[in-house]
Amino acid sequence: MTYRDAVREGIRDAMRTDPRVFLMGEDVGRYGGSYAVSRGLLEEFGPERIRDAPLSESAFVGAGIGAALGGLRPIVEVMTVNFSLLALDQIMNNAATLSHMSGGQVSVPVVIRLATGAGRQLAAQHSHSLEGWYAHIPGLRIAVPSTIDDARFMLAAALACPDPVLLFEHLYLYNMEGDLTPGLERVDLDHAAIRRGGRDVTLITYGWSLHKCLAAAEDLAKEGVEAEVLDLRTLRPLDDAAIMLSVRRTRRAVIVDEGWRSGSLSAEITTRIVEQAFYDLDAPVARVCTVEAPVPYAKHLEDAALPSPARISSAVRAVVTGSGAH
Amino acid sequence: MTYRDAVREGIRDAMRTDPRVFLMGEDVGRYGGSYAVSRGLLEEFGPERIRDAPLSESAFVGAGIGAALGGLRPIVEVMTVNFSLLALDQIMNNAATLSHMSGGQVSVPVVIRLATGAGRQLAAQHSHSLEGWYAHIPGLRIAVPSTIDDARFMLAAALACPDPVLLFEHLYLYNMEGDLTPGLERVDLDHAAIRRGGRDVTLITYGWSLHKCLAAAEDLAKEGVEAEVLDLRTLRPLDDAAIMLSVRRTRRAVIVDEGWRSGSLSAEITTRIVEQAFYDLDAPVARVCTVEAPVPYAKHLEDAALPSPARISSAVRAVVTGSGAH
Amino acid sequence: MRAPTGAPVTREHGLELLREMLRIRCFEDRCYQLYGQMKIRGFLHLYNGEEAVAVGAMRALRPSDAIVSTYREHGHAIARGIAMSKVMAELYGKQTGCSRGRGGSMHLFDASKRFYGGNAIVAGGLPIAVGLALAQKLQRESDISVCFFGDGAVAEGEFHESLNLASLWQLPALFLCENNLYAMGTALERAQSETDIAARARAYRIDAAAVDGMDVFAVEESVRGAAERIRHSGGPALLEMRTYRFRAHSMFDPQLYRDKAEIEAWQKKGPIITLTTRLKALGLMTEDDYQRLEREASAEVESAVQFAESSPWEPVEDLERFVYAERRA
Amino acid sequence: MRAPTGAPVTREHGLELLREMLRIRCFEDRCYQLYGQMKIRGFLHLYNGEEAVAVGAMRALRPSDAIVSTYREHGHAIARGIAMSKVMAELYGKQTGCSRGRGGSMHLFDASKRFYGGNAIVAGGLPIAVGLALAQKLQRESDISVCFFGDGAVAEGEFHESLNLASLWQLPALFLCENNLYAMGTALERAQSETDIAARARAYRIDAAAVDGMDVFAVEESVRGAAERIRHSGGPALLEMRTYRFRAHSMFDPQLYRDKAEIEAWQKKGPIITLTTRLKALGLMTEDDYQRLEREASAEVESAVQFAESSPWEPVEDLERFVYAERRA
Ligand SMILES: Cc1ncc(C[n+]2csc(CCOP(=O)(O)OP(=O)(O)O)c2C)c(N)n1
Ligand SMILES: Cc1ncc(C[n+]2csc(CCOP(=O)(O)OP(=O)(O)O)c2C)c(N)n1
Ligand SMILES: [Mg+2]
Ligand SMILES: [Mg+2]
Repeated sequence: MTYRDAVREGIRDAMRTDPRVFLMGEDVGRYGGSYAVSRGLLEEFGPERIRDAPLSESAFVGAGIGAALGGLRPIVEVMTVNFSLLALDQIMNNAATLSHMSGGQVSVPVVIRLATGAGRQLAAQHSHSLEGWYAHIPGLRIAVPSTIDDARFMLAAALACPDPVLLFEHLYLYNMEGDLTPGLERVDLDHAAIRRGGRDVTLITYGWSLHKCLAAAEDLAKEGVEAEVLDLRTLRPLDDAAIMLSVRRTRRAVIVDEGWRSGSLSAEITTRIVEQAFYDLDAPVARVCTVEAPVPYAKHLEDAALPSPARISSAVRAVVTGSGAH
Repeated sequence: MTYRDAVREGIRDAMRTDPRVFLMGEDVGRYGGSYAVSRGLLEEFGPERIRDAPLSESAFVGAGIGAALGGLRPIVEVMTVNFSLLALDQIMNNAATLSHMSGGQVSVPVVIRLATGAGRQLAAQHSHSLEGWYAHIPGLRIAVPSTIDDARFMLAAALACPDPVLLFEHLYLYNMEGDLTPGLERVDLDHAAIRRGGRDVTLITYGWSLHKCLAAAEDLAKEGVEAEVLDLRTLRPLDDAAIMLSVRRTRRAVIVDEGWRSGSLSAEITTRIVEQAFYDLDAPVARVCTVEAPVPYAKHLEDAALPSPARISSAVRAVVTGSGAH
Repeated sequence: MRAPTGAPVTREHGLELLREMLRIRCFEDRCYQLYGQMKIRGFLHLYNGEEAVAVGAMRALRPSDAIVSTYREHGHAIARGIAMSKVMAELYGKQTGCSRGRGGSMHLFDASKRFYGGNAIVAGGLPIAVGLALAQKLQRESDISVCFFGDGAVAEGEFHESLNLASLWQLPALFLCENNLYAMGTALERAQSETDIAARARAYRIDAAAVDGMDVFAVEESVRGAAERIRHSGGPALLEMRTYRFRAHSMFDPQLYRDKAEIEAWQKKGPIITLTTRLKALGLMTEDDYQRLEREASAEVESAVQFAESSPWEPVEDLERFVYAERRA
Repeated sequence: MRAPTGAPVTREHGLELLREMLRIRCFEDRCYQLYGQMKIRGFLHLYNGEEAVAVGAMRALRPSDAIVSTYREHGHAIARGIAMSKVMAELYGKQTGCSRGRGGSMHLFDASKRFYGGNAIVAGGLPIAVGLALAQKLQRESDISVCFFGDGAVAEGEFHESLNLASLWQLPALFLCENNLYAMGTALERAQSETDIAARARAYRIDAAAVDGMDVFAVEESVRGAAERIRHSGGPALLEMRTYRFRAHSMFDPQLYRDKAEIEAWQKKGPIITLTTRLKALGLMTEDDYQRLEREASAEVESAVQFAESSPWEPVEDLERFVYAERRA
């Protein structure tokens, strides 16, 4: 199955088992979802529960928050993270604050799904990777399914959570093929996962970059460098324990994320490693991020802007050999 | 003069010397500005150039961008950063991208002024400190006047810059009294400034926190700890050279900012220090930030949430003595 | 939609409405003093002059209806039945406050009363109310959602998006605009290209009417009528309550934008004074009755102050509680 | 506002309009092929069916007027006079593209033509156009700002805020809505509580009319009239151009939401076919003329393709150029 199928199965499953769940967003119904995730669901569940919304990001995200307050379990699809900027007031000032500001009287069990990321030549306004940026906001939970298993089961975990959860689906992953782990029935929103073991360096990442890191790790293995690859899975809260455990063992870390370098999640992770494992480090932490420019359309420019297995490998080499050039 | 007077003088000066300059925002005219910054300007310049805008943050910020494209030099006042969330699409997708996306054909010389910060018991929705968060966005320049001199002259530097500049004025500073440096006629947007010399540790900060750091440094001096205090002034681009120069000398750094800890500017600065001066450090970099909760109303809770001289001093002590407890 | 104002008045009904308005007025005046004494801090937006809207509206609604309000919401909270003591304790920032001291004046909450908060972002509550109404519709409830907002909010994009959604989806939402003619210092006609707010709502095919927001009976009747129609038809409505705030926008407002004569003219039309005059003229109330109601209100406010004064602070260690919910749903 | 359609037609005028529409049609059809050949990537939104709007409008405007457009803007750019070769090179991502390869299909720019870009955020261009109009007003220019946007944009908050500002401040802005009945897969009546877009504009006291967007003369006349009134009065106007897109929303759209019959019915009303028929019927044009125009358009497109093919790439080292302006203002 594809990642897309897995997400769809997750939605279908939630809709079938809990009548409080509904899906709302632009073109989720008749169009079938702009990335075809929800195709077929309108026929199965009808227009009340597969609810096409007009172009009104702020209102329908806010309506998701309100519906959650009112006892439902909305899945709000913001077509892509780029358009979520129009709904940021609702997300930061309402979803993230209502529980605390009310002294715990209410909670906001809304799940917001957003396609994220670059790599499809969609240019500056359609290529943001803002999941790490959203992870700055207390009151939100940020999760990123990067595997077929997580694509399939993270939604259920998010819906079971009383807090607002933002699920970021990288648009490059929708076509990724893979098999579900047999027998798997649920995943959590709390733990990072080691996707490849290694002793020489820890590659810390999530999303599409996970797959770039795995590719880089294969290449590095041929050179005798064994990279451990840690998939963060949730960006808020971060699983510090898993990060430190791995870094203390490998004594070196390279962080890979698709956010613009300055102020990206990689900076937060670097800082936590410095705060919690400074004396265990054999080299400065390195990071591979997106170049600090609006993402350009032309393929060669876009490729140069984004993290790639080659850039990851060379950052690892620099950290491992201590050459410092990365 | 107060910081407020200094900002007003800066606006008045710009309006007098350049007919392309105008001020636009909610209640900048008849009301005199919600923090009384623009009081009196309507009478001097009239309603065309001191332009009261309806509650429509997205449209009037976007109109500022458009007016800049059209040859004017708008100063857009977003009453507080909290409301700028409603204009984020215009800021990130237009102001920050148009120059690059057009291949350099256009530039967007708009200046957006925003009151920022907590400390006045305004609770969760009115107490954001998002300047560090905005500094993630390529294409923007982020500047923070923290002194009377900068309050007076930074606006002129921002207006002379062809790029979009966001100026963050901490609401706690408006009543601060001080004198202009005699003879000073301009400041730049490029360099950090050492506001107090010291050899034992570098306190890196900006905004209201600058004054907290100076207070902490006085206390620490009594204990024999000489803290250098670096005022960043611009958060994007960061003046790496000034940061590293100071940190290489003191070999220790504590970063103080009012953003929520995770993903705050302090993380980016820590990371740059690690990247550029790792082997010069005698201790892990420490940081003092806002506790990760929506800012609460009650004074004792709000005080506990924000950086304070006491929290800063104790972080410095931990870094200097290597006790690690901070 | 028509707003009847000629309903027959009974003593009981009249006194009840007056009592509620006096409770709010007295509360607000005390808040004003307490702000001067620095017992209350932050932004404080008083409701003086607009009491008829909260009191008339809440009386016409069911306890199970959902309410979303603004930062100028003391009146709404009190009229909704949230104990004054809990509201006052909130303004003090105490643990016993209706938001445990975290919200303050702009963020009063009471989930048990389905009072979903003061929202301090202008127009920010409208989408929330639309969502509450959507939940009611999908759960086939007969409750409605009511959203209070000011004339200033009408210019915001969220007003437009919310009205369109509510109408398109035929949601049981009542939009209650408190048109007090100013958004901070900006007069309606300097903010809106079309100042007839009810007409604006009709552009979304929403049933709408303007109501004399100084007449508590008119408010009550119009809200009752609108709520009934909404419950019956499922679709939304908007009521524009024409009112006026007697005090400054907040505690930091020198009111350069309006003159005393205008304020005084409106004060003569105030909801408390007109109702008092009317009840007396109809022989339904004596000056003694009025004095008694005022005394009772004042006593209630004083005991709320006592409660707030003597209440404990939330422990600092609990600062991060409730950022995330404490139990799993 | 009335949109006259009965203006007398001359051969020259008719052929000129037809030529422009054919240039766009031919360009778009070639883009479609090139996408299949993977020469063009990213999102590609073709303008087939809507050519009369761009051609009629641009002809009625001055070169010094400012234009803001959407992601479906090839037609606007070409009709505005941006060389096809530069547009095609942009779609190839080449250095010679009108945005130096950084913008692609959704972000065509030409500052010299006052073409301020395709904007890919629905409704995102509206505030920009308001600002351009504000600059014109404050600089006492007689130019106007024109903003193209789709029917989908009408639901966005920025539409509301922008129309209100333009009307309130009486800015020289022309809002040109291309109502092609769908926003992606969402039909107008499933997105808007009031589907009469011109009526929506009137709720802001903006002069507005609906126009047959398939009739290039009607478009030209109505835009000319509106532009003149705007230049004269200073205040804004809105024109709702009723049109239809013949192709899918973008390259990834199986069009589950509409059926073939509907598309075919609209194709018969297409702007090129109706103008061709009309000119021939009036004896103003022969089939030979038509063939010649098509050949010329096709040749121009081919040479644009050649230009794009043979153009250099922007050096990778220049990736970060223009993030900030290169000279100080
Ligand atoms: C989005 C947003 N912008 C600006 C403000 C600052 N502000 C607070 S109240 C107010 C005026 C609102 O006026 P109105 O909606 O008429 O309500 P009123 O205060 O008259 O009750 C403004 C501008 C805000 N809170 N939210
Ligand atoms: C704010 C925003 N939300 C969603 C999208 C995704 N999107 C792109 S085009 C489109 C439909 C727009 O329809 P309309 O305005 O009618 O223009 P048309 O494509 O019909 O020309 C949508 C939903 C977007 N680009 N921007
Ligand atoms: Mg008002
Ligand atoms: Mg359309």
